[in-house]
Amino acid sequence: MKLASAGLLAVAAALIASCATPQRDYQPDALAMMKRDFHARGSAGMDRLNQDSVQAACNKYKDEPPQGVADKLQKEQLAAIKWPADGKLLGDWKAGEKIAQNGRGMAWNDKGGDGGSCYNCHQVGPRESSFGTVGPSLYQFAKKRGYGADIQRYAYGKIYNAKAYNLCSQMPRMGHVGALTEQQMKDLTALLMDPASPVNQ
Amino acid sequence: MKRALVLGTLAVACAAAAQTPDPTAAEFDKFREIMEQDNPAELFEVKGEDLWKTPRGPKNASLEKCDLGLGPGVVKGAYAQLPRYFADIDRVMDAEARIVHCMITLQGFTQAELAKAPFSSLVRTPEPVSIVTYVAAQSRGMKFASPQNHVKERAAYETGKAIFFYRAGAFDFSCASCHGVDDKRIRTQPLPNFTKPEQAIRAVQGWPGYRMTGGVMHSLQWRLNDCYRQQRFPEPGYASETLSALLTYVTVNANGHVYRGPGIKR
Amino acid sequence: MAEPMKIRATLQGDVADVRVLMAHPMETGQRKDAAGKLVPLHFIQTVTAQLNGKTVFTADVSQAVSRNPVFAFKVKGAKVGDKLSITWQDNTGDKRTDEVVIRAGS
Amino acid sequence: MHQTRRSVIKAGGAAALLAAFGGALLKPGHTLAAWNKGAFEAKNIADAMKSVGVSNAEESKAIEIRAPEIAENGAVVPIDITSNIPGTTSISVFIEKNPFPYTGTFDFSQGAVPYVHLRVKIGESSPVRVVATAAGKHYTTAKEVKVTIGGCGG
Repeated sequence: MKLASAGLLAVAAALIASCATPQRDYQPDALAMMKRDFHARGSAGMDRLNQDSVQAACNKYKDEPPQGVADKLQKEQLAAIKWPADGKLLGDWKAGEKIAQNGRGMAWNDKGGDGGSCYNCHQVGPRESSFGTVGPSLYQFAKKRGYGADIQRYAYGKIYNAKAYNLCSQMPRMGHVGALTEQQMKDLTALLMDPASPVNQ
Repeated sequence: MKRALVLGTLAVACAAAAQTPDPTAAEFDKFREIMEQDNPAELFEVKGEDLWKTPRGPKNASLEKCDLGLGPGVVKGAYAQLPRYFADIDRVMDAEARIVHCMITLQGFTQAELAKAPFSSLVRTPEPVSIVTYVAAQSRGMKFASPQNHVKERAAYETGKAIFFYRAGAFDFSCASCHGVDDKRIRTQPLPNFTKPEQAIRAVQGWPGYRMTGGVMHSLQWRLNDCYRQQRFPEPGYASETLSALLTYVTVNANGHVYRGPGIKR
Repeated sequence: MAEPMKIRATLQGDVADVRVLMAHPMETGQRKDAAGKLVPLHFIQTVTAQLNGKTVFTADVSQAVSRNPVFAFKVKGAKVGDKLSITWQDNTGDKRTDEVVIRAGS
Repeated sequence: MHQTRRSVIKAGGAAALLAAFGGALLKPGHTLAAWNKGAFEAKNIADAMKSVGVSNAEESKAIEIRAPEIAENGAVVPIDITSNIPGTTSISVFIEKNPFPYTGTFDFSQGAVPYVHLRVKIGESSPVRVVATAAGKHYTTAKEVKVTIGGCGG
């Protein structure tokens, strides 16, 4: 009797445990469904549904990867950044402002890279009031952080590949995926770093 | 250029507005309400009712035998209880997917022709868009109650959730990149957090919607399609199971909230 | 062909509250189509409202009126059951008339 | 709105009916010829007002304009206009910065109250000027509407 009830209890406990444990992972179902239902359009091929190593880690760990995983992948991303051969990181901030304003690029009807979409998510220059708040304000970026070479390098690198600094950042990897050219990234870096840029007034 | 000038003059006012409760948004809401009183969406509602009741297509049949989930021909309240599972096709369908299904099975249209140009333009409003506007209007004032009884309805919710959080594409975005956190905005557009019930209603409220930009009627199928364009993904199939799953996820999250009928959008 | 208007005419006290939705593209002549060609001017120019056959309200408007126009006006001294007809005519000569009966307001 | 559904659906019949004696019905009000082409094609507000026959309009607080301070979308800007000037027979609307400022004139007779609601396209931030006419005299006021998304791009 005792044994039987103990057995029942064990079964009950197992049942409760199975209810309490997280449900099965639906991500493979989701991906299979999307691969069946989506089609390539314009510049956006079906390969865009595939996860690269960074996306896979962020999906797997719900944007909170363990330190070891994050460190390893960030190092890889950082190593893949192509720094300008001429060593110069600052372009023309005026051109940078235009790129920051432009939200086009990499969508179906876009030929390729075009704009940086910066204002979609960030406050940048003081004159544009229509700015997003998904990312932090970049107003007075260098005024607050300093104009030194290390900050310049960080700004350029962050634009090139935000994931090299914060693995599951919501910011696109503009240089890594070819959404912006080297010159465009230099211009954006100037927008953030040039003492004459309105950003630093 | 003009825009830049205008924005320049607004900068001071809006910079202040960004910190405090947004008076611009309040002003938008006030006049949005006025515009909802006389919403051109109603023109499409009338058109949709006519399309529902008129025999059409190769089979010269009306849609009055279409089962939107509450029995053949029952339109009242059906929209608020979609997406749901349909045994006849063994899948969960959202309102427009179901209407398309009925147009195929009852009227003899083909999926290919309906999916060819499924979204409104300045010169053309596809028939399913008007029909879904009519159907949606018949749930005005009712609470969303997308069911989670059938095993496939629960699976659609979970799959939809996984789709919602799936990051990929050129910009590493998922739906959650924009709609997974509180109190953010893109440019000046507020971004509701669809993972929370009280905000998820904003994913479905006002749709189908008359869009002031262009003055065209759009449904949720269009809205989700445009999300994926901006997400830099490939294109989701029109009336596909993926979109039904996503709509299941957001609608179930919004269950219990009152649907106000076809709306007006920026 | 011109599509039906949607007219709501309800009595509040002795004032009829009339609200009209019209299906019309209201093309400004400045918009380009998908092929890059200018879409010609196409807009409602006049609106006439008659209560029991007598003109009560007219509008002469430009292409600056929004696509799918909305107009509202009020007529004092109207009664439930009065006939209200509204006619619009556009710059191409196309026109449309719809008629409703004034209803009691809620 | 719902109670009028039936009438709308039946409107096909009504249209046919009107085709028979539509000309007669149109006559008491406006005809196409009455549409003031000169005024509508004027490119600035001064010329437009002159063409409409408005001069020496007196500033008046008895005209109320209800419109958004900032329009969400310049393609559809709702405007409510009420004239509290006794004997007002018409209201004209001018959007100063639009390519063609003269937007329309609304005439009231046989009990119609000098009130109108309309929705307009505004290309860039602009004063919306309203002129009310009562006993042959003109009264005016204006309200600034700011636009961040212009309404003329299509």
